Formats: sequence, structure tokens, C-alpha cells
Amino acid sequence: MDPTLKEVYSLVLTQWPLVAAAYALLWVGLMAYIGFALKRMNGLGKQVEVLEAALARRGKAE
Amino acid sequence: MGSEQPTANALEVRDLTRAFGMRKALDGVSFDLPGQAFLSVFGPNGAGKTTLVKVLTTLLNPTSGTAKVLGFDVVSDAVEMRNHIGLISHNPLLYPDLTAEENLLFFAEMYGIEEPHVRVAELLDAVELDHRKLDLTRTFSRGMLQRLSIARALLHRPEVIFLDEPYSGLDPHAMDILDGLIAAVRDKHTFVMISHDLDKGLELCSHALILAKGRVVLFEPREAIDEAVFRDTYRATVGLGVA
Amino acid sequence: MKSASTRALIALALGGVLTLGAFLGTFFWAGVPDFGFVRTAGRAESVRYQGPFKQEVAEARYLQNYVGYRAEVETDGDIVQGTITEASDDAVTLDADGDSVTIDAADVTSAIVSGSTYGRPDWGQKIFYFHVPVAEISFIVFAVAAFYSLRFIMTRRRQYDQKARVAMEVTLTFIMLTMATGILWTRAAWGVWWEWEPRLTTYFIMTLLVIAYFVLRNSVEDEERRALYAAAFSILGFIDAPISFFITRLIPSNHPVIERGGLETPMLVSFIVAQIGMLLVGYAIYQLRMGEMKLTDRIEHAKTLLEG
Amino acid sequence: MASLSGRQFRAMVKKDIVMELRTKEMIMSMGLYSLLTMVVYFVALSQTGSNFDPRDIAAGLLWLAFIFTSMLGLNRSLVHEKDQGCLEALLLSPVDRPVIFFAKVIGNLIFLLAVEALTIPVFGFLFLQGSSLDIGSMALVPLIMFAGSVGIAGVGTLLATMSVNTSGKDFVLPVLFIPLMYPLLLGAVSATAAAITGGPDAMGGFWIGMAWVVGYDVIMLLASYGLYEFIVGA
Repeated sequence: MDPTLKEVYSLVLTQWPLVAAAYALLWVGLMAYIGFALKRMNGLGKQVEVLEAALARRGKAE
Repeated sequence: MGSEQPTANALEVRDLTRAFGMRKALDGVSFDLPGQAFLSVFGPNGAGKTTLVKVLTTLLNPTSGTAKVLGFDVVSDAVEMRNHIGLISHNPLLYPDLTAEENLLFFAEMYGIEEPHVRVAELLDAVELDHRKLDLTRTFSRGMLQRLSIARALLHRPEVIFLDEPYSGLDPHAMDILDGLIAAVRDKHTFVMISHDLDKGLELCSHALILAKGRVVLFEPREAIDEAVFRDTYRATVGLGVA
Repeated sequence: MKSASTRALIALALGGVLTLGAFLGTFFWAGVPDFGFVRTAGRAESVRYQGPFKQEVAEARYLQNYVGYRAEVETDGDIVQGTITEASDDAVTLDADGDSVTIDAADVTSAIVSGSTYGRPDWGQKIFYFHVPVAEISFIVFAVAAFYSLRFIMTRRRQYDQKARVAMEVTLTFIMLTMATGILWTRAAWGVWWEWEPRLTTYFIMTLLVIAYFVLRNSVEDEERRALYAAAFSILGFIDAPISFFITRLIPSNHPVIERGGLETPMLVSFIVAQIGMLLVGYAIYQLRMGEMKLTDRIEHAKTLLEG
Repeated sequence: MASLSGRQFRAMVKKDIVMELRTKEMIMSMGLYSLLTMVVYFVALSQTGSNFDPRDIAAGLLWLAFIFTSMLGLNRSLVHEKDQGCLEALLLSPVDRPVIFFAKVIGNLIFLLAVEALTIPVFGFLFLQGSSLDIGSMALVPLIMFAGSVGIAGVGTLLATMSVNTSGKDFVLPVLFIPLMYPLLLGAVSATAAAITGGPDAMGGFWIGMAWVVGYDVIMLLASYGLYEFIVGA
């Protein structure tokens, strides 16, 4: 690559890694939060099924 | 002090419910209590006894249903009603850093009592604490505190007196004094007492109420109560309420 | 209850597509505007090439910054042209067509350097399309939480407390994301990670308020009392939110502000799409957490039925 | 009923003062605490150079001392009410809830001002000796001090009523209190700094800070007053 062009790029591109990192961080943060929420919900859903099956066996209406 | 509405019943409780989300501290409680009666409220821990008293003394608002004390609605006539009720709790409800006299004078001001000094002197005399009136209540024994607390509750001549486990933490001597004081004002007042002590409660009461899980399990006048059956019912609720 | 979480996931996917679309739109449709320029000694083929530059240097010692550039140095009536090979406080050495000429700095009467100028694309500005929507959502959700808190205080119905609490949680999430993206942008644009600047400070205070809300909730035993206290505190705390929002317009601040009518159509459209997308993402998270709350309630209910 | 409210209000304020004069608990603990803060300040400033002007930092240090000592007093004053369930007895009496709120605010304000009146001369004696001070503009310090203390007492009373009912009361109050106090502190410190620096240029800054603090007081006192009824009955 042309050394001058290389120099131009090195001067011009100082900001974008930080912007890209910010964008990545945003989505990683959101996804992690949502992932944990979904995982918890799955666990809760199972618990609900168990409990409501038990309720149905005992013939108690909800 | 306000117009007194003539009413046969001191307490009229209709379908009283106090709930937060699905948890119901009171669940459709209804009963009528005639004037000058003595109601003992029994029930296991968490049955809603304290909540019932708090609603009836305007400290908590009901979620639904109505309650009337001396014809005053606990929600809409709350401020007026407070002039007609008194509370004696296991907590003294007194400032430890004020003297006995200052405590009573302070509460006399809060109730807007005419000639507070006269009334306070009279009450201190009645509870036999006039010789200690210049002492800080911090230095008082449990029994003395309880007596002063009774004087505080009677300051404004309430017609309905609520007792929240008044005997807890009292020595036998103090209990006797408390009995005497209650007996002295017994016929002119309506009492509502929360108690864990079945014997004591039954001995004093004219009506008994058993609460469990916020519901009325039993409400009967004393004459109608068969003691053995009553005790069994109570025991059953205690077993029930452990959950 | 499946429907609520399905709805949440649809909103999340849609929000993700919209925000991503808006972000790409700002690059390829709105383009990347120049913000300032960079200079080199040589000349390279680039879309950002703006042409040559010629600049007079005020003091000879500044020539140190232009090693490798073409220079025209004048000493008492004598002009030397060439490429600067070496420069110090005292002297400058030029390569004039193969001859190395050293000139004392004291003798230099004037010096002109020349090279090429390129536009500097403003990558940092692109953060505007996600940092600002996220920050705005944090304000909006805080307002929702304060609204539900007020509703709770009026009605004392537990559902409003739950809604306020979940809204507050979403607020916290978005505040954290705003902080994270903002800190990276400050580094890019201002060269520091953090500055005690009015907008940043008030926003930081808002973060602390939202954290305090959860500290308060965790330290009250009684459920209804907890709900009441939390509601009262979130209403008080919300008074700080408008202060943070408007402070850049009140006090001189480094933080950029959108000027009225200051956005071109492609930018404006991308920005609005990004805002809608983020709003959907916020709604998705809110729904998801509400669904979780309802499940917990059902479990509690079933347990009391089974054990009672 | 207005006269009854007045009677109740006076009785409550009087009771707080009588109790305080008897135990001297709040004044002692707050006063001692502010003296201790001065020691910490001395240590913190001991490494500054000779061209350091303590006037530049005096306003900030003063308000730092006020805000931390005030929390001590606010906590104590509500613990008194809670200790033996006295608050319940107050709520049982026919008193309007705002009367309780304003009586507690006034009580707290009095103790706060007393401690501040004690702290300022001590601070001046320890840190501002030898600095040239403009007595004319210094006379404005009590004004901003009063305005700031009203806000501290108002919001503080509401928050302390909450925090006495929490587990870990000592921790919860600062967490709630300091971020809410930020706008007030901002105005109060800038106004106080202007008053200490003095000079004709500073007066504009002083009144802007003052207006900011008064605005905060009005909004926050109204909000606290509105919310108190729900909080105290919970």
C-alpha cells in the first residue's frame, strides 16, 4: 500500500475503534441482559408447570 | 367535640378487606359490636389481628369494605373519629426523654384538650403516678410505663379503647394494676382487645372473635360460647395459621 | 403468558433491525461528513483528498513538526527550497535536490511548508445514532416509572408498583448503556474518559438515584411499605431527570446539542428510525421483565394454594 | 381547626426542643462530628503549597461538613419518634399529617442552623485566618446557609422518615439523600463561594446561586409535603 495513504488512514481512523466498541458494547450489554432474563423465565416456566400440574392432580382450581 | 351520632353499635364492620396483591391480611371481615361491649380478638400470628386494629384506628385504610366506629367511617371521618378512640399497646408510645407530666401535656395539646394541666393532674392521680410526674419516663419500670400509657390513652375521654396485647411483658403485679384500671372504666367504654392469652381474654370479654388468615372463624357473645368447643376451634386455627 | 414473551421477542427483533438499519443508513445514505482535516507531506489518491496546502510557519522551531514536508525557507534574502530532513530548536536541515543544507534557526526570516490536506471523516458523530436514542429512552422509561409510581400512590394497587419497578429496571439498563457508550465517545471526541461537565454530572447523579431506588427497595421488609417508599423516592428522583435533560441548554456545556433544524434529511430519518428502534427494544425488555414478574406471581399463588 | 393545628404544631416543636435541651444528643453529636470533619480537612489540606488560597475551597468544605452532619441529626430526630412507637401515638391523635411534617422540618431546621452557626466561626478561625475577607459580602453567607438548610431539612425529614423504617438505616439515608441534594449543593456552594470571595463581580453569581437554591427549596418542599402523608402512614 502507498505509504502516504497508510499515513492518511492512520491519521483519519483514530475515532472509529472507540465508536465500534461503543456499538458492540451496547448490543452485547442488551443481549446479555435479555439472555439472562430469558434463562430465568425458562426456569420459572418449568416451576410453574410443576406446580400447576400438582394443583391439577389435587383437583384444586386456580 | 363534634356531633355524636346515636348508634346502637359501637363497631360496624362490613366485608372489610385489606390486601396487597394476592396477599390478604383481612379478607371479608364482617361483624357488629354493641356499645359498652368488650371484644377479645384471638388468632394465630399473621391472622390479621393487628391489621384489623390498625384499620379500626384509622392507621391503615381498607382496600375494600367499610368499617364504622361509633358511626364514624374509618376513611371519610378519620380525623373526627380519632377524638373518640384510644390505644393501649404493648409499646408504651411515650417519649423516654420527657417527664411523665410533659408526656401527658404534650398529648393533651395534640388532642386540643381544654385546661390540660387539670386533666393531666387528674389522670396522674388516677394511675397513682403523681409522685413521679417530674421523673423522665426513661427511668420508669415496665408497669409504671404501662400505667402512664393508659393515662395517655384516656386523656381525651375516648369512648372506644383498643388494647393491643397490653399484658405482654408485664409482671403479675403490673397485670393486677392494669386489670384494676380496666375494671374502673369498664362499663362506660367499648373495648377491643387483641390477646394471645385465651384465659385472660375470655375472662374479660363480652364478645369473642377468632381470626385466621384474615377471615372470621368465630364471632359470638360470651354467653353463647361453650368454652371447650371454643378452645378446640382456637387450637385448630393456630394449627392452620402456622403456614 | 407465552404471548407476552413472544411479543417481547418480536419487538426486540424489530427494534434490532430498525436500529441496525438506521446505523447503516447513516454511513451509506447520509455519508460520513468531514470534521476538520489531516495533513501529509506526500500526496495519495483518496476520496478525502482536498488539495494541497501551503502554510507560513511563525517560528523556525515549529519546523520540527514538519519533518518530511516540502519547505521554502528564507534567510537574509536567500531562499532555500527542499524537503525537511532534520529539525531542532536551533537548526533545520533541508534536502534541496540532493544537497543537504543546514540553516541556523536564528537566521530564518520566514518559512513556508506545503503538503496535502485530506478531510477527516467524523466517525465519532455516528455515535449520535445509538447513544442519543438510548439516552432518550432512559429518560422516557424513567418518566414511565415515575408515572406508575404516582398511580401506585393514588390507587395502592400492587400492579402499578410492579410496573414502576420493572420500568425502573429498564431505566437502569439504559442508563448503564448510555454511560458505557458515552464514555467511549468522550474518549474519542474529547480525548478523556470522563469530564465533570454539567450534562455528564447530572446524568451521573441520575444513575445514582436509580441505584438508590433499588437500595431502598432492598432494605424495606414490608411489601406495601417498600412499594410506597420506592414510589415516593422515584417521584422525588425524577425531578432531577429534566434538570439533566435541559442543563445543556441552561449552562455552557461541552456536550453537543442538536440545533433547531440542524439535521439534513438522511440524518434526520436515520435518527428517527433509530429512536423508534430503541423504543421497541426498551418495550421488549419491559415486556420480558413483566412476564417474569407475572410468572413469579403465579408460582407464589400456586404455592400458597398447595400449602394452604 | 386552624387554632388546633397551631397548638399541635407548637407542642411538637416545643417537645423536640425540650428533649434536645435535656439530652443535648443531636447538638453534641453533630457539633462534635463537624469538629472532627475540620480535623480531617486539616489533614487533607496539609500537603498544599504555600500559594494555596483556602478561600477557593472554603465554600465546598463548609457545605460538605453541613451535609454530612445534617444526616446525623436527621436520623436521630426520627429515631426518637420511632423508638417507642411514639409516631403511632401521634398518628392516632387528630392531627393533620402536614402539621407533623412541618413541625419535624422546623425542629430539624433549628438544630441544623444551630450547628451551622457553630461550625462557620470555627471553620473561619481554623482555615481562613490571614485571608483577606470582604465583611460586606460575608454577611450574605448566613442567607444562603439558611436557604440551603431549609432544603436539607425538608427533603431530609421525608427521607429520614423512610430510612428509619429500613434495615441498615445509617447506610440508606446517605444513599438516598446525597444524590437528591446535588442540585441544592451546586447552587449553595457557588453562592457561598461568591460571598466569600466578595467583590462587585461576585454578587451576580451569588444571586444566581441563591435563586437556584430557593427554586429547589420550593419544588422539593412541595413534593415532600405532598408525599409525606403517604410515607408517614405506611
